[in-house]
Amino acid sequence: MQTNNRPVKEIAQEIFAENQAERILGWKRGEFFYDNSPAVFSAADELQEFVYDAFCGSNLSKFLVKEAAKEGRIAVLLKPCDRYSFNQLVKEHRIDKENVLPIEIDCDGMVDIDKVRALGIKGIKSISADGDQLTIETVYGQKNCSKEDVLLLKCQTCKDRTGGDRFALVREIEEMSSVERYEFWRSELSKCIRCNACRNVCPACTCEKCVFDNDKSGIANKANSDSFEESLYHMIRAFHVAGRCTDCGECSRVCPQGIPLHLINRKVIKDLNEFYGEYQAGADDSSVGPLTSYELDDVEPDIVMNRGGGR
Amino acid sequence: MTFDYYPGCTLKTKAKELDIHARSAAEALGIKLEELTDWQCCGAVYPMAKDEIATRLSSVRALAASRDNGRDLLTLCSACHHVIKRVNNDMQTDEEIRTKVNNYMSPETEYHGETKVVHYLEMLRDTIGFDTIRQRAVKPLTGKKIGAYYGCLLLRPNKVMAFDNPENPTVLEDFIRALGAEPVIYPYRNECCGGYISLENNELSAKKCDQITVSALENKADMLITACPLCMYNLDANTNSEHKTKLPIVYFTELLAQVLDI
Amino acid sequence: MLQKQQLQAETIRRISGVNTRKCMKCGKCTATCPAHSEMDISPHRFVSMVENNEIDALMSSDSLWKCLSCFACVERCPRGVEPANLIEAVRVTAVRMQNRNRLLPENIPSLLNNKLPQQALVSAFRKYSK
Amino acid sequence: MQRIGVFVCWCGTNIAATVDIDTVVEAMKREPGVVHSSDYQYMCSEAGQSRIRNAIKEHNLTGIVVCACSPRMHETTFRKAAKAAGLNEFMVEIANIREHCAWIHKDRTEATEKAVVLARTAVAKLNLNKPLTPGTSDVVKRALVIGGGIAGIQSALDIAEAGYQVDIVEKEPTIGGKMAQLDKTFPTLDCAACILTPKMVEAAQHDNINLITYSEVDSVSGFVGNFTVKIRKKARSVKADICSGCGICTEKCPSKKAKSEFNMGLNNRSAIYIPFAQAIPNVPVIDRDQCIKFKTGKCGLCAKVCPADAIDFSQQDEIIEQKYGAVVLATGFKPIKLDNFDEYSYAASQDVITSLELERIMNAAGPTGGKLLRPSDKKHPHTMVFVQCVGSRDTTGCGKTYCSKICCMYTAKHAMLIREKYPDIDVHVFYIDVRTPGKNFDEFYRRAAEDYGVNYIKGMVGKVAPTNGKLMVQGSDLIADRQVIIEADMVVLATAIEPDQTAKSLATMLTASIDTNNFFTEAHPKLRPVESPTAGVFLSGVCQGPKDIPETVAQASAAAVKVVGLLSKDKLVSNPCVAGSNELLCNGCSNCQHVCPYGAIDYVEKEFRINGKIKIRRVAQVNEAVCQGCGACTVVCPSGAMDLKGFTNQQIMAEVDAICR
Repeated sequence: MQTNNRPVKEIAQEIFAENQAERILGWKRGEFFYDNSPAVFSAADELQEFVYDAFCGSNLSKFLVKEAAKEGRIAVLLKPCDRYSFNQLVKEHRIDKENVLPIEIDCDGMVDIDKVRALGIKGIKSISADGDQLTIETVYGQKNCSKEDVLLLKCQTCKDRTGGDRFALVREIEEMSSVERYEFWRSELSKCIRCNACRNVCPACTCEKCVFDNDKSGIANKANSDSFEESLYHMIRAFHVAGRCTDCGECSRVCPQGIPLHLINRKVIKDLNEFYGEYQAGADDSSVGPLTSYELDDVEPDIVMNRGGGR
Repeated sequence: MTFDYYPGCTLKTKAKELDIHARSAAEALGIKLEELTDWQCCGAVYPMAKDEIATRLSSVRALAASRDNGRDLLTLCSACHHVIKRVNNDMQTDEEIRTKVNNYMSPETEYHGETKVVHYLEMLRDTIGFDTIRQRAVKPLTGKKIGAYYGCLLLRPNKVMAFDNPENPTVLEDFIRALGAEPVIYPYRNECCGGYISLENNELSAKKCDQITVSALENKADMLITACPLCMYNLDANTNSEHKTKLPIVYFTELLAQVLDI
Repeated sequence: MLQKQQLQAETIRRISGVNTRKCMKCGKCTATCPAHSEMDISPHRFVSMVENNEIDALMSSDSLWKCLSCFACVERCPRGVEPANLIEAVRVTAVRMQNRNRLLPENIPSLLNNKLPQQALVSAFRKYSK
Repeated sequence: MQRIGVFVCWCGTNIAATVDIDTVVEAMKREPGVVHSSDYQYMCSEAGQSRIRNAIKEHNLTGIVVCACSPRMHETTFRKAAKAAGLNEFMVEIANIREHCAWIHKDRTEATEKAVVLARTAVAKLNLNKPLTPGTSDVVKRALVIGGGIAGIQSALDIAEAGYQVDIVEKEPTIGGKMAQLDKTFPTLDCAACILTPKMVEAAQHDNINLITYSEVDSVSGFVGNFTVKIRKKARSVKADICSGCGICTEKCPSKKAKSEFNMGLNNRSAIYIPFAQAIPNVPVIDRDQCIKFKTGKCGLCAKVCPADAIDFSQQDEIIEQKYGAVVLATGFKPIKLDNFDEYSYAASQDVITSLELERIMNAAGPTGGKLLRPSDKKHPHTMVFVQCVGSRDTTGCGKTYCSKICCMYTAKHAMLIREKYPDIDVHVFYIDVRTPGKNFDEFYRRAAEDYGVNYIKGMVGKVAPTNGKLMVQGSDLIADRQVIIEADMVVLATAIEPDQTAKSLATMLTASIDTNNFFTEAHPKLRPVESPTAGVFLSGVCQGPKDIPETVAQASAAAVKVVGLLSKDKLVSNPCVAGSNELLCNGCSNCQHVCPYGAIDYVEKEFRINGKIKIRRVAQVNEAVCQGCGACTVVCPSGAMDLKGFTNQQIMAEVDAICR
């Protein structure tokens, strides 16, 4: 893949060549070709391992919280959607902006390997993208599929391309009766194994010590009284990131159980948009969010009843 | 711009002038009026009792047809406008009526009051703009003093009709100005003409109409305009001949067509 | 009999959607009514009589047929009582009884003249008959 | 481990009739930490308090839970009792088993069950309580009065007389407010100006009062005893210190087409003007929208004729900053706009006027020199109709839902004065109810009807139709059960009143609450009627609710006493229940700073030694003197770093757990 018609790797090489930064935050190949992982490169020769292709879905912004605090300027490669998280973290003073060289790179959607497999394509050896088409080399020969069909969930409703309606599913859930809705979430959240992956990947979750890890909070490591109590973990998380969540979709991407966690955040975002006007967290790095600013014409609490929230 | 057009029963018979000139003027002003196919009479009066479902159905049919056409529904007769707009409001706000009507009609897609009901005057004011009419006036009525007669149904109840200030309306006055004439503001322009009561108690209607015309004359009107065939009938039937010669009563669309020289 | 009137009053309040208790007895409805000169029971009394279940008197009143449905009282009532809805509900209740239609098809020919708009006939039918 | 004593109060039968006291007492004995549990008929009585004191000593208690009435009522009482027995006063928790239980439940079993839960919750919290020590803060010995009407003037005079400095901020060029516009005052009929202007002069001349007219409050920060207020002095374009008030400028000014605000637009004033003859300060202001000099650059006649050389076209708005210990809100009212009531033809006819306009017409210093003349043709009227409740008691959204309270009396006053002066004028008053509670008020109204022959008609006006130079007033006479039409020459509308529009923005600045009608709310409707729920902010006059002059003056003085009580203290005991940030948990996100209404949170860069390494982090710090303990910061803090003393997250969780148990 290229940016400004240049391969991203070239940009990375140039950074070292011109001494623009001492380190680069990018991706390198993981165990398999489809599990590229975030990596810090500190010298030009390390860039051999550098990779940027259709499997670089992970959001690098959060890694800056640690990396930017270290000695020496660090360059970071930001896909358009990662930029929102970056801005939000700068806004919250979690990233020392002075120590970072943000480089925006192009992205035309990342691929979900599970969706490729779900098409019945087995024995995959490699995948290469050519525009809208994917060419898949398998042990059984070459196969093709449309990229649009196998995009990551978060790429289907990309904020920077004309994506689908990201609130469509939220609306469907809103239309459910309270009993149906409860059952829906109960069944989804019952799958949770409390691996904490969603939290650990979330760019809005950068507390020095998470309340769930804090013995003094009174809620850490609390035994579940029933299988549903786990879901409160996700609800509390949604409230903690409310107004700050950029809808980067990482939570759902990393969930090993396939829980659509992003929907909870999107519900909050949808409500905030309706109550306080359209707001995109991370659209800039200085504005005060809807939940932490006060305007005379802010909604009154009875709005929830008026909207039929008691349904 | 294209509107679905709901003429209503009287506009096809006794109030042809209201209809014909409305169509020709709209065409001249670049507005397309598509008459709804198979429209039925709106019922002439709005059924106020909440348990009257059948009497609301014909309005809902027109509204739903317009929704399916994806257009706003344009009305002209004050009574039709009143009935259709209020029934639409019922379909938006009254869950019981909405459920019963949809159960009765069992349409392909339930009707929930999606259609926007627009009166011809609203279209002139908001879509075309009175300034455009002023510019297009070929034969302006300069020097003419015209009284607007609103009657009761066009504006009330304001909460639903949401059209103009019900006690001190301006839409017809602005329209009159756009025609180059001078509007006459007289206090009884939004009082009732007697409506259907003239059928059994013409005296009452006559009294009301007299109050209206006398008041208009006192304020030096040369002419009255109206948007309602029943107002027209009552005013015409009950105004004494002396007053009538001094104060002709016409539909507002007639004047519009005249000024646009169609 | 009282019970019958009570039931009728409840129906009237329900189908009119009027909460008669909201009335503060200011009389603005009566002040504003264009048909008041023809009425034996003023609009404000309508509200109070429905509140007090005095339905028989209302059903036999002349006022029932005089309301012009001009909505002036609805528009101007400072408490949102909507007296016209109430009068209509009483009238509907009367008309729905057997042989209480006020306008019959056979009366029509005598009412016709060549200028009378359909609108008037349809309105009158809707108002006076079931 | 705490040693907790539980004391269950019967409150006579108030609690005991609905809650089974014994069950509560016994249940509490089983709660962790509880070493003593007992009951008494009236725990708040001296005997009850002594039981508490004795038990604290006898059982060596470290904290007590009192199951009784609302903490609003007796928390202070029990804290004092605990303190007297050597306990920290913040080791006292109240379980409100009266209002929350006995009073709202009928079923004894359910009420008892809930009382046990509430008591258990209080015990759970108390187990985590820590002794707290209140700090102190200084009191700035200066008060700010916002609004210079009769309410503000009275409050200011009383505070000043007690020896404290007071600033009055008035947005108009002069003090005096609405009362200055009135002709006579009910029920004594003395002239408003005769009783108001001496007070205005007194305020102007008082050593302790500083008038800041033609000015508005721009911003407020701080807290009780220490408010910092920025006041915008609008540019008068006249140097107030050298102007002698001779008035030549206003006479010579060629722009005379502006409607006089003081005379309710019934006549015109010049662009440079003094609102009325007794205005204080007697310094003109230039209305820049009307002034030819400001509009075209030409003219400047006022500057040429001014003998003192006081005109200054270049004057700019000036912001002054001042510290105050207390703030009195006296922002007053205005009549509502009549746009939603066109059936009365107020806009259509000049002869339909509001009551305040009538005041100006009747006033000897008004536009007609006190002669009652029809505005349209300046002729003597023969028939006048008054309409009461125009926009008051309206639930349709067109007007106000409340009764404006003063209209019945001033209408009786108007009617009586007119009949007294012009017996040839027929006066009719349409009323819904006549409301005249007050000393000598009903007698006053009856005098208008009985002695002066004012025709009171029980009914309302439906329409006013201007016809042939007359006003056809169509109304109802409900006693006669008929519709009446009165051919009137003038119609006077008793227009509803509403709070001045400045109330809303001031409420935001001061975090003083307002109700749905934008009236300021009092801390307690019966027991604290002149205090706002925000400490250090007091209410005076109509800004709190409709009231007449005697009531306004009474409330103004009451507010002044509260201010004096506050300013007389050298130190204020501050609330120790303030927020604090756990710097080890704080991640520096700034959320708390954004939501703090008091500006009590700052961020600092601090060095931390973590795993042997020095790390610089940005962390929140709370200024405890400024924090009011509202807890907004604790709610937005995602990491739980922000906590409120006395109401820690742990305590709240313990309470929730106790309820859910």
